[in-house]
Amino acid sequence: MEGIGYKILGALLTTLLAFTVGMFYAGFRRKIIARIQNRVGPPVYQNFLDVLKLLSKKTSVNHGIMQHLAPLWLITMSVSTLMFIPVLKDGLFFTNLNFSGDLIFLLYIMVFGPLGMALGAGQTGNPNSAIGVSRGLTQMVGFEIPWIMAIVALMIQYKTTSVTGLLDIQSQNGTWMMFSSPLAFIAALLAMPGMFRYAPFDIVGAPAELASGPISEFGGKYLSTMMTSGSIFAFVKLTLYVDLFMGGASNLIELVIKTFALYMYPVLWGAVSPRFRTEQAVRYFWGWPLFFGFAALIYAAF
Amino acid sequence: MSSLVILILIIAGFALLSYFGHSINKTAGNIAVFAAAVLIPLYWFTRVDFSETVSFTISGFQMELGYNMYGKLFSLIVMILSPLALIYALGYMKDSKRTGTFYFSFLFSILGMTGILMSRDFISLFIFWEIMTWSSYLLVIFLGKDVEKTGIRYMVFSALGAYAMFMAIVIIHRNTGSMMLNDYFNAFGNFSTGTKFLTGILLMFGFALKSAVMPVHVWAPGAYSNTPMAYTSVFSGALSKMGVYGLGFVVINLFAHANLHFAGTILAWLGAVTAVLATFSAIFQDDAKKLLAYSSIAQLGYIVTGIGIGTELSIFAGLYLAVLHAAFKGVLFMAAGAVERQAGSTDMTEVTGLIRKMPLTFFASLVAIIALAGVPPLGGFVGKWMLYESLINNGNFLMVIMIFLSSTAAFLYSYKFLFGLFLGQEEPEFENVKEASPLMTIPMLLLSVFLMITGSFPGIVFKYIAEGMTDLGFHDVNWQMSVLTNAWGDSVNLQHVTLSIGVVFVVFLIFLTWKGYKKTYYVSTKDISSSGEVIKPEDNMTYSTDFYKPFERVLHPILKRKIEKYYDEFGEGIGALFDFMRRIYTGNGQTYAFYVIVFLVILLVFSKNIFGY
Amino acid sequence: MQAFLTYSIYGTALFLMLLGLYAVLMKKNLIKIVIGLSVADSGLHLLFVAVGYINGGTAPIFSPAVAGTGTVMTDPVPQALVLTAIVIGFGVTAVALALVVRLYRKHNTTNIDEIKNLKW
Amino acid sequence: MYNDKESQKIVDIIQNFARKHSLFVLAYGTGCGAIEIPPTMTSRYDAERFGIRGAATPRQADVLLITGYLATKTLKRVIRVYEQMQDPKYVMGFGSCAINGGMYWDSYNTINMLDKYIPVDVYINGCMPRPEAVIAGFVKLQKLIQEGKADGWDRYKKNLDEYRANQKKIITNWVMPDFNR
Amino acid sequence: MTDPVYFIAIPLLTAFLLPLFGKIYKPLIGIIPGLVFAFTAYISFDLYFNLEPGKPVIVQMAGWAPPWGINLVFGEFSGLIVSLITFLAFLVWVYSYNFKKVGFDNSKKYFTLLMLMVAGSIGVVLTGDIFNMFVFLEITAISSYGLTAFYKGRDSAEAAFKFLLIGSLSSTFILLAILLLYKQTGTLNMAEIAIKSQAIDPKIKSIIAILFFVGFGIEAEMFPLNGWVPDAYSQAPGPVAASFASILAKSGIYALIRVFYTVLDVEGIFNLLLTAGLLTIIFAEFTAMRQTRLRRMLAYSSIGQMGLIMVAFSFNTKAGVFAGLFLMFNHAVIKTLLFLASGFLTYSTKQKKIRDLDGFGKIMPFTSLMFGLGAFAIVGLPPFSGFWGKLNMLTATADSNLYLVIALILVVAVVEIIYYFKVIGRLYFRERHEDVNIQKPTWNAVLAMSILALVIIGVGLYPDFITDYLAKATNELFDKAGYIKHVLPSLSLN
Repeated sequence: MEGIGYKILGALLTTLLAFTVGMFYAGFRRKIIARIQNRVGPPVYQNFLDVLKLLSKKTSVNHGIMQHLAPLWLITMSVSTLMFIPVLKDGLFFTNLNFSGDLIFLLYIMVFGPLGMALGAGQTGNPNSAIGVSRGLTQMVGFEIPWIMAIVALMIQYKTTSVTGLLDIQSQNGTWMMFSSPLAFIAALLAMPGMFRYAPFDIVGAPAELASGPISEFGGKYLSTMMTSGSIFAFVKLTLYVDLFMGGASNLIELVIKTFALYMYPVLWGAVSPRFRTEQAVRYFWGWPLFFGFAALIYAAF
Repeated sequence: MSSLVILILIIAGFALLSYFGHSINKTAGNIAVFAAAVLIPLYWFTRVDFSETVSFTISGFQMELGYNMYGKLFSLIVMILSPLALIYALGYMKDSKRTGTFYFSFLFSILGMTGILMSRDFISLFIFWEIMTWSSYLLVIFLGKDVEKTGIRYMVFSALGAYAMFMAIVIIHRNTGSMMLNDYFNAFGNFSTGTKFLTGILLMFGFALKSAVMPVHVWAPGAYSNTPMAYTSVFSGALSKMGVYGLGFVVINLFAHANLHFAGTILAWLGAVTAVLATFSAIFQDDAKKLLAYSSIAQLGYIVTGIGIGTELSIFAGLYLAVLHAAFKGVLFMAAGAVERQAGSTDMTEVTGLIRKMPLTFFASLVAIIALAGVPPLGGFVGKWMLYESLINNGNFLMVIMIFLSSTAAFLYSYKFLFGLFLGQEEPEFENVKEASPLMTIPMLLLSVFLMITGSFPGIVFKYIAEGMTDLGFHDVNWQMSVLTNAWGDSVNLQHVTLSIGVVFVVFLIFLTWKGYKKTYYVSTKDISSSGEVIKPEDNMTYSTDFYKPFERVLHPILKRKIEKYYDEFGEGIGALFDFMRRIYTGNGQTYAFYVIVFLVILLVFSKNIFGY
Repeated sequence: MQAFLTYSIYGTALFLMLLGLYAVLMKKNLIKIVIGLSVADSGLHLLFVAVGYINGGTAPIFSPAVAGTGTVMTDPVPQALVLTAIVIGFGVTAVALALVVRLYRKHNTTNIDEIKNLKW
Repeated sequence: MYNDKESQKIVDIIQNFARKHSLFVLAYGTGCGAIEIPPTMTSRYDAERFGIRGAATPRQADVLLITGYLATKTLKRVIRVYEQMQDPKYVMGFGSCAINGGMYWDSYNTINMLDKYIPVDVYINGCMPRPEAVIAGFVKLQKLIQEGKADGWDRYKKNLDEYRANQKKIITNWVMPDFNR
Repeated sequence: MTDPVYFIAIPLLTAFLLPLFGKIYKPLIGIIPGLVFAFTAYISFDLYFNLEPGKPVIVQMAGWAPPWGINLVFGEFSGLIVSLITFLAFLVWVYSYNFKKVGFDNSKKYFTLLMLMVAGSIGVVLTGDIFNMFVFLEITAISSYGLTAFYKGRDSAEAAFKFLLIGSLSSTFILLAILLLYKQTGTLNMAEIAIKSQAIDPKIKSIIAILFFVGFGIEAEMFPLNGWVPDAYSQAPGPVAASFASILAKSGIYALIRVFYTVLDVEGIFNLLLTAGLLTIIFAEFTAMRQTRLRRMLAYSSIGQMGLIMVAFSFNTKAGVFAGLFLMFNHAVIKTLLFLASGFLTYSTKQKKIRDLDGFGKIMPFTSLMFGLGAFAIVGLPPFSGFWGKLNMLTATADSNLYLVIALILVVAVVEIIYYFKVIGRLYFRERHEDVNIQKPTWNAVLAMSILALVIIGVGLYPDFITDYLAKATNELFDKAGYIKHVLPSLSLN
């Protein structure tokens, strides 16, 4: 407890870090996909430009208060979640509030944003938005289950529900959980692309079918806020995975390496995949991932 | 006279008063109802002596009324929710007919609930239980829709539950010679195994039925959605909690203390299954009322699971969820009622875009939905968290997954409710819809304020729960005003949560609103990007039919088996059997004479067996 | 011989009762059913009287002449009962016949199988 | 002010830099030119190098491509889409049809001069222009943006009456929401 | 003035004199029965409340002392039943005082028969002589045939004929049983038979018991002897059906109980009674559920209630008898109310179908309310009197360790709820589609129904109004030695 000044500074730094890293990761993703498609691709800082451009739009429209608030919910969720995740194991600035929340809390606060976003999308009255929301929520039911199974398996196995607790156990045992409970890791990993909503799980946005789905009525400052939130949230998810399964990180370099390595998995998968239909996606998540989840649970319980 | 008896008499008096008031004229009746809504809780909060007991003997049965802290907790729900619902009803039922009957039954069901919670013996418990049942039955069929199906189904299932309890009660009386609850709990350990199971399971069945647990939930969707919404808030919020109340003391006082934990576990499993299947059903409802009804069943499933597990934290979670469910389901049913009254329908495929017409109702439902979905930083999260933690601490991993599945799927219907009624395109059809009268909005808003406060300071509810749990044998339950802790010592600090979310929210709110404020335009919901096509006002582009079709395709194997169908087939089979049985009354006098002779001859032939000489 | 007589009376009574019952159960005509009831009643009455009869007894009339002579008297009670029973039987038969008349007027038949508007 | 070349502030320079390097294109495939868009975006010509990417809805888009002839029926939609886009927004006219009607110059149901109805920032000549030409057009647009000269959206607002009059001449049954910026 | 003889004498006498009164002044036909019923009710209450504990009032007819003479026993048990019967008879009169379908010409017959029936029933309950009981039962039966066949327009003759056919069989069996009993014991006095019955050959005794069982069972609506019941109840006038339920059936069950508890000493009969009672409940209630006509439904329900009473009495325990008495009280009061209310509800409908009652709650608020109240009470919902009966019944069952019977009774109660609440749902929560010319209840009908409703609610709220009396009656029934001692002071049970 270094005092409130450090806290605020730490929070700002964490947010900035998450934003920067997330943006660059998104840029890398575009670049990588471009290279896979034998293109040059945009520069890696392209996403910064996009956000800046959107922010510099002179006008913006909304269809009502919920649409106005929708990006707000998203970014509130991303930043708040970030506050409760141990970014580094024991840094001065990056601990934030991670002692006062646990995994279940994280799981729940992570849906706060999508739900608010969905409300905003609903208010626009655009049928594409509503369809996108319907698909997105359905897909969420799909991937949450194996993901939760993996987490519950960890929690039951190590008798703690807090992320810091799990981190401590990993550093005590000297092994990562992706090795000590591999089944849970597999289940979580299989559920991961759904969380990132990259192909083949990009059924929510699906530009060709739904005209970008829920965000189809958002432009200008709203869209830029949402992109910011998205990049922060990508970082949040990656950090959470790293904390849970890869022993966390003790410095920023390690963090970046681990998260980037992890990030490559959905990106590369997505780069070469077509798109699932909604029910196919759910069936996928309730197939092998669920099996591994069950296996992990049984492994953890007995 | 004792304050408890006076309380009962006051409620009964107000019931009669509002009935006769309404038969004179509406104003007089409404004044009586309003007085009831104010005075009954006032009396309860200020004058009722909770340490008092009243004993009396009727028809040779000793009976006793008196509060314990556990009953007081549930009374709190009744005494806060019901007056609000009554006030709401004043607005909701303004133009209805037969309001006298409505308020009479309403107040009588309050009387039943109040009585149940102060009964210290089975007879008065059962009496008040039945009063509650028939008064709610009158309200279920009040609107005259589906009387044959829903009404009879409700009554039959209620009767089944009540009579299961009745049977348990008489068996208990036969074994203990007393009707006191405490005598039963004390003697339970000495019963033979068969009696233990018989009484325990019968009681459990009775209570579980009221809390709409899975195989016997079929009465609930129809009953909840058919009742006038002013009452449904109480029906789902408070009345179903009577089952939870009973389950609480049965599971804890009996099974936990007699080491029959598996009975509680079975109950918990049933609760979890209920939660999942009811949630799936709720997702595909097109009527907001039906959706809320199924959602109620699912939520009760969580509560029952919490109670059934029987650890300290899980019961704490169950009771907390019970309180919260009363609040948010109260708001939601009230909101559905307000929409029904103002817009004329709650069909989510028809009604759209009421957010700007009914902002207060929308706000209240938004808060309630967030609480229902269990998303921080509102009160619902606290209960969900405690439930999960208790299950995880207990190692019930499969149950955790089911509850998680259910509450994740709950986002679907939560969203559908808000989207279907309030969001989407604003239609000229609903151009003239006005916000509901203050009589209706104020109760909703009060309850949503409560939900917001419990998000950061659930301790105000914890206090009563901890008190109540002393009567279940859990002394010194730890609770803090705004920190949640599980059995492994992991905790969530809700003030930090609220603070962090609040700060971020406010910062970005200011940024987002201030940035380009003058150049931010409001456009109507008809102005959407649709490949340049101009949408005419009468075109409804809202996507609300088959909203979750893909999910329905996924769940088809589960959903195609409806348990209602089995019940209906059973009912038809029984009916056919009865029809066959009554053929015995052929209508031919000679046949009847023949029966007489045959009966006589049979008796004479078997007289040796009968009389054993 | 005496015993035979007694039993033959019993037998006759029983036969009459069974005959009556047979008529009640098997005959389809309302009138025959009523007759059957009467016959069964008669058998019962006969049985009553037979039970009360004591071998060699005189009429059960107390008078100074018989008092104290040790004369065996038949039991008076069954005879009194039979009188009552006959009256009742008569009343029932009368009501029954009245009903038969009304039934015939309504249904134009006296077949009991066809008179079953009320059933189930 | 900021689109005045002489007096660009540092903020405007940054903003214009971002704008020029991040062009979200609403590919509104009106005529035969729509077929030129895919090769422009994909591996061979890879327009994404310049930060150009597709946008699905007008709310998110910066650039409206009019790819070829414009039927009067389509004009209504184009106007609607254009008005739904957020400022600043740019229009590129493809090929000779958009410039002067091209081979359809005397057709009864196509318009001849796009600029009469919506302000065009960049024309690309050709019938149809090849992807190289399209990219050249984009580069030209980027240059204009950087200089603050791509001010079609401003012209449209200032001369709305004139544009409306022209539009209404073509579109006889005018049932459109007001453009109220 | 307060002498049990008047119970029987006065109604019998006035019944036959009624035509004469009618000649004098026509309205007397309506008024005189009322006076008679009021008088009988008055004396029965007077006698009953002044009864010394454990000391029944015993009247010897014509000065002959028992066992030779016929005697009337007005004890705590029989007094209770008589009070109930006279009270309900009075209410039935109040209800039917100016019942529209009973014109003046007909009312002569109607009231004559009604008084005969009531007198007969009172006689059955009071008499201490077994043959006398038979005679009174026949009086009741014959007058009931008449009452059943009262309406000319309907199928009442058919119902009456069935009733008569089975009733005659019943009387034959009872008479045969009495004959055998007399043959064995040489006496007709019930107290004396009770003493001597232990000596009877068990084989013969069992035959006697079975004959009585079947004979009285017919009056008590036992399955499968109850084919006449639905027809008679549905075809008789409304108040008559009410009095069948409250008076005729009660005298039947009373006779059954008296014979098996006091007179005959047979243990095995109680199991038989239990079985028969359960069968009665099952068949009656299940049949009732599928009825489409209101009156028939009520009739079957009535049979079911009687079955329940039989079950209660079959336990042969004090708790059982107490519960049985409570149920008898409830059944008498509530079924009367239901039949009285249904009389007006189905007044103008030809078919008397349940579905014709849609929306009557609004058209006939009072009658519907009364019917609803009765329905609530009869299915045993608190706080009405039916609940306490059911509660006592079930505790008694549990005390006899018959858990399955409890389950069965409760399942049947669910069935009962279904069909009663169907009617209530139609009455109150359906819209009326076509107009119907209804018969508003007359003031006296309102009065009669209100009194019954008040009794139901009063007892429901505070059952101790009657429990003391029921408990006393129970004790008296079990005090066989006391009964014998009081009737035959000279003899006593060895």
